[in-house]
Amino acid sequence: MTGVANWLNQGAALPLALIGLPLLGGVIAWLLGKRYALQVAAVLVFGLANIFLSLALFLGGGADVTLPFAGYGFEGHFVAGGMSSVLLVFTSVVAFLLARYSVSYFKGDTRGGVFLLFYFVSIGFVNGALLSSNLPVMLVFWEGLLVCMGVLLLLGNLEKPRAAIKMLWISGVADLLLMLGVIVTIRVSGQSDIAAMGRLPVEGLGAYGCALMLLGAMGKAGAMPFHSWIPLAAEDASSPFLAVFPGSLEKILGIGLSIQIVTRIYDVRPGSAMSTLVLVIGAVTLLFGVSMALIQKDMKRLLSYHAISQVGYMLLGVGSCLPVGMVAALFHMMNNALYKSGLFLTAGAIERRTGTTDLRHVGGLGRAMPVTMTCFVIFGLSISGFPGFNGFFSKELVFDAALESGVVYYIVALVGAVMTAISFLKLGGAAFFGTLRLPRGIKQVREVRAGMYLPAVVLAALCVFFGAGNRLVDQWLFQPALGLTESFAGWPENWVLVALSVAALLLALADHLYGRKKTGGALGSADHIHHAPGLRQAYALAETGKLDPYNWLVAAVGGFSRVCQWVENGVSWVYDKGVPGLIGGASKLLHRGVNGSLTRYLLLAVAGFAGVLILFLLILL
Amino acid sequence: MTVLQWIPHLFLALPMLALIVNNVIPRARIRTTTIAMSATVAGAQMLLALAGVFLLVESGESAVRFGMIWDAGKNVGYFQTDLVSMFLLMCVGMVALASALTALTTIDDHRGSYTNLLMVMMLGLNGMLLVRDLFSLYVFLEVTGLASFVMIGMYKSTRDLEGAFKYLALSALATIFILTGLSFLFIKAGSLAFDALTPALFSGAGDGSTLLCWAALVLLISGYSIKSGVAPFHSWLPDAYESADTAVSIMLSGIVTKIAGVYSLLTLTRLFDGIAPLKTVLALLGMFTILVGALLALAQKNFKRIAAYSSVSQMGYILLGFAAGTNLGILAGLLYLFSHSAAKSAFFTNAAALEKQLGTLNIDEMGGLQKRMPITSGSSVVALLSTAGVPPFAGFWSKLMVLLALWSAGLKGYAAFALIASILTGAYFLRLQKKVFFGKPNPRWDAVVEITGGIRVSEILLTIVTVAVGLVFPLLLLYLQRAGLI
Amino acid sequence: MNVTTVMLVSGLILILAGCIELIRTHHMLKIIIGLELAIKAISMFLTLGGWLNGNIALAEAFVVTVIVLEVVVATVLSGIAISIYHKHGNMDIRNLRNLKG
Amino acid sequence: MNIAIYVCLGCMLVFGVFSAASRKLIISAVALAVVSAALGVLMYVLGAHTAAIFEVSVCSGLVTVIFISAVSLSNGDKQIEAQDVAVPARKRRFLPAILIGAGAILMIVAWLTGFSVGTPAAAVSGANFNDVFWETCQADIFGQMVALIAGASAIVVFFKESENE
Repeated sequence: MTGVANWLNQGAALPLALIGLPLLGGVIAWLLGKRYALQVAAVLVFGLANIFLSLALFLGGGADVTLPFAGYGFEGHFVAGGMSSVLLVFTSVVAFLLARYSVSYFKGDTRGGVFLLFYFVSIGFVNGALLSSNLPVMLVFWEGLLVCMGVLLLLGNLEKPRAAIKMLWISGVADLLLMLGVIVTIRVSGQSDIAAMGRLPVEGLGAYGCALMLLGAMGKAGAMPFHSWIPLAAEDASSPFLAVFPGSLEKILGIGLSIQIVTRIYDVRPGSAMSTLVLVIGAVTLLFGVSMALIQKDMKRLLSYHAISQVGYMLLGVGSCLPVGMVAALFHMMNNALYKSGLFLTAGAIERRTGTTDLRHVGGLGRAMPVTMTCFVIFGLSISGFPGFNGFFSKELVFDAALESGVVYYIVALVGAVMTAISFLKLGGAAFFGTLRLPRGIKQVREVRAGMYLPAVVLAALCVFFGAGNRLVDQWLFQPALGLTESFAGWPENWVLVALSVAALLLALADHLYGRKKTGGALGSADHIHHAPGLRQAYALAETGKLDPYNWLVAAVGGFSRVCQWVENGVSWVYDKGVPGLIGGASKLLHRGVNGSLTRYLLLAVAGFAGVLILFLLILL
Repeated sequence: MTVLQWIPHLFLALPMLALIVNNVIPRARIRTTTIAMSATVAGAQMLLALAGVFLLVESGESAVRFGMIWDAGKNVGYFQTDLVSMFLLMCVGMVALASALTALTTIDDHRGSYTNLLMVMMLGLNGMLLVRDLFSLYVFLEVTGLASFVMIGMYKSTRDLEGAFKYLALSALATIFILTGLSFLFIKAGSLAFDALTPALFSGAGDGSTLLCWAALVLLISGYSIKSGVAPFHSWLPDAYESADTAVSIMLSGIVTKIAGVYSLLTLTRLFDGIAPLKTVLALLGMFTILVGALLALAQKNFKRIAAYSSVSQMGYILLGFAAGTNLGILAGLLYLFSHSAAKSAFFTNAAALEKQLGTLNIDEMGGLQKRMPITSGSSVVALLSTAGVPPFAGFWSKLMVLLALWSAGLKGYAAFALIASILTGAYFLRLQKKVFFGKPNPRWDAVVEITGGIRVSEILLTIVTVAVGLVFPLLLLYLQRAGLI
Repeated sequence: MNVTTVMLVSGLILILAGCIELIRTHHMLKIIIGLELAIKAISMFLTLGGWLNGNIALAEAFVVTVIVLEVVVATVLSGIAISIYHKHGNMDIRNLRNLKG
Repeated sequence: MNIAIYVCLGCMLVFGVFSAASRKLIISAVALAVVSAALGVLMYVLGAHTAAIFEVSVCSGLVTVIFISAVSLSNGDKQIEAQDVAVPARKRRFLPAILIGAGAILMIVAWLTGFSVGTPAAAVSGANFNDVFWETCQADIFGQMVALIAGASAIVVFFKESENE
């Protein structure tokens, strides 16, 4: 294995193949759109090739490739090593599973081919972004990913592309911030290569650069206030899209870059203002996301709010700026990618069979879809942090890091854990347990095909493995990724924290049982929180979008645009009427001047002669 | 004698031979054959000159000299060809080929003189490029002009004759200007050979004959400007192009004004390198020309007239390139000349196709012809994009080089102006495309079909040249750089 | 004030006269006369140049060439003018107004 | 020698201006022929013997012939002359006045500034016209040949080939 990797490592082949192969795979999968079997084969071949290449790179000890063309700060410098190789391997595995799922999900759907095309292209871009050591080149890949997402969202709802527009706006702003940050960083450091940055001090201009870059990276991951397109996308986009982008790829890129910024590009100290910024954003994101998730009645929307809230945990880890925090963030990010995409896959399975994920219309599917249910239970236990599952271990690390940063962050994290557990008890209870409820027109439901449940099963297995074998995972992945010698794996040493976590879970169970008893069903088990005095009004505001910064922005933009209307009108008059009028007028005048008279032609020529003469005299005298 | 020494002889011998053959054989019955013969001569010239360019670069010599037949023994060399003239000889061949191919369709059976005149014109153009004496340059200029007058008036329709006469009257003025200038230079220098004409002629301050030299420069610039159709000397040009048969318009627009006018101006700048007002005046004339040509093109209704004014406007860019004065500038101007020759010839072949199939050239009556005439439409779009300077066509690169040359020569204001004026180029061509090939189809043309024969071949050929040269342009630049030319 | 200056000035006057004639006239054939008049003066300049530089033979060659060329130009011009005469019945350049704009 | 030059110049000026100002085409042409003859003499005086012969024979001869033929081809000269009547006689008197004025001003300026283009070279090259013409100017001879072919083609086109609107 290592031999092969070394052989491949001779030139630029491996990193470039990682970027190029997915693009090729996408095109092939797209062209094979109508032949299901061949499409599955193509996805398998290219997905496995991607895994193989990443593994070869990871096991072969990385690579450092510089392409022979450069200019204007753009340099094709690709480095695989440490975090980037680890993330590449992880991404390739998740991407492979999701691709396999997507093929089956879109079977018989014309949009499938296009989805696969852009999906694979996105993977190529993610690989490129992870590999590129040059900041401007990395930005190019980020923008490519943005475009792919935009197109896919657009295809999700062509008639009313509000999600696509919102996404492009919000992610565009985030990327703009990142871009500004990159520019400032390049200016501060004098060069554009991450590998050569060497922890710039966070002061003066560098502080702005760091803040801007962090905001951009966090925005990519979906933190507040760059989150609000995700719930909207949950209504328009397909489950595979949600699993792929908000579920995994965006988090991998965003959190990966955040860790890079904090540990490699800038020298962010624990307790500094920058650290506080990240911690506060993380805490707010966590609380907001999870409380909004609590009251959702649609499975996809609920999960999408969790996709936001989980970012909060990761940011609490990153913001602590401690080694344990970094491990926590990385671990939680990977866990989240596993169980959150898994959850979206189960939602997709339900959607595939019943045509909806609205829990008011569908529920109690446990008997009909046993495999899906089993997977869901494992994912649910993982995300709730049930002791022994992967989410538990990463959350304990986050708690550790949060406690070091300040007790208030720890409390927020704990409250978040309680509410997460409540919402998943509600979700699981409503969707899979109790009496079978089906939408009108559907008489019975079967388990989905193997092509759709197997990826979920593998993801569930990975969840269990990341939990049970967290020592191995730590040794294999996190230590090389972060360059640590210390191990943070194993059962938490602080028993008090574990006890508090278990207590939180028990509290959640108690609340669930109370709510269930009050409303007589799992679906309404969180309604008492929804309708609690004070919270009800807040929720109403949030649900109508009054708390959405995007909407504030839109309103502000509307006002601003009205103010600027007359300026705009004036300028556009110049462009629409003024300049063309001037040109047209001059043209007409000259046109009329050429009246066909030979005498006039000759006189014009003589005038030209006189003009040349005068010019000569002017220049010479 | 090497191949390289033989090639230049053929530029004079081949058209002369064609002339003799054409007049020995009774013409009336074999019109197509004679035109095909002239096409062969033109094509041969193009290939020979192309080979000559490479051979000359490879040989490392700056020029090849040769004499007439009766001078074979003395070997003094009264003609010479260097890289610039070899390159332009290739352009002459290319445009003459396009013209002859078009003529296969457009020239009727009673125009037996077309081949004769085309050969005379080629002889005149080749002669201009081969001589090394300002007076001989004038002689061949006049020859070219004579052939042009007759060719424009060939059909003897009212419009033809009018165009020809206007050209002739302006040319008469140009002749007076040029000859007066030449005689002034002769008074000072005692010779009109290129070797005798140096910037040193202008240095004797206070001397009467130096004053005459300055006057000569003004007169020569004005005279050559009339020939090249630079604004405000351009008025004859649209009339002549519009009235002439399209095969003739191709020649006039594609190469005659370029060689007769612009090459002469280039010769002036090369001879009197370093005379400051010369370049400034050329640059100003170039700017004025770009503006006036583009503005007038915007108001036209006739397809050929738009192309004609576009020719005027594009001439300005070539002048700007030459005005930069550096090697890069001259090269840029020449390459611009080449890409414009190809694009404008394509435009006029399109005009021939439209006139042949539609019977009109009024763009208001056209519309939606893209479906009916896809090849013509495609070729015209390529020519448009090339002229407007859109990558990757030949025009883009040459325009870029002109801008770079201006910029590096410190004429930044001119460069900026040239760039902005490109928008006008785009504007009038888009207007043309919209009205002719796109837009609402006119039901009147439902039965129209695509052109066939020589015109189609010519269209395809020129489009291929434009695209291919655009694609290999970076290689060309590398080659030139290796040859030490830029 | 020597003889060459006088010749130059007289030549310039002749050229001016030729140009004015060429521009002012409404008659096609008179354009040739204007042109020829200017050419006469130019022939004189060329001869003068040869005389001044002691290279009269070269000047002669130039003059001969110019004469031949101008004869051909005159032929072509009268050919066009007569063809136009067949169209319009006169040789007025004011008839040439079909092409414009 | 100078006197001969001045006389010839005077002749040329008078008949040249007369030719330009004349209303009648034939008279213009004849005056032009006289200018040509005077120029021939001038050339002879300056030593350009061959050019002088050409000037007198070709120009005053051939050009006049062309004019006469043009005039006769176009059916009499009445109509031709009638065209220039449109320009009032009063206006055409300005032309000689302008020319004489311009000449006078030029003369005065040249006299005041001491303008001079130099004197005839002492060393006259002994080059023979034939040698120079056939060697140094061989490109010009070739050009003349081609120009004559162009002229022949012009005659074919304008007098032989049929019309086509």
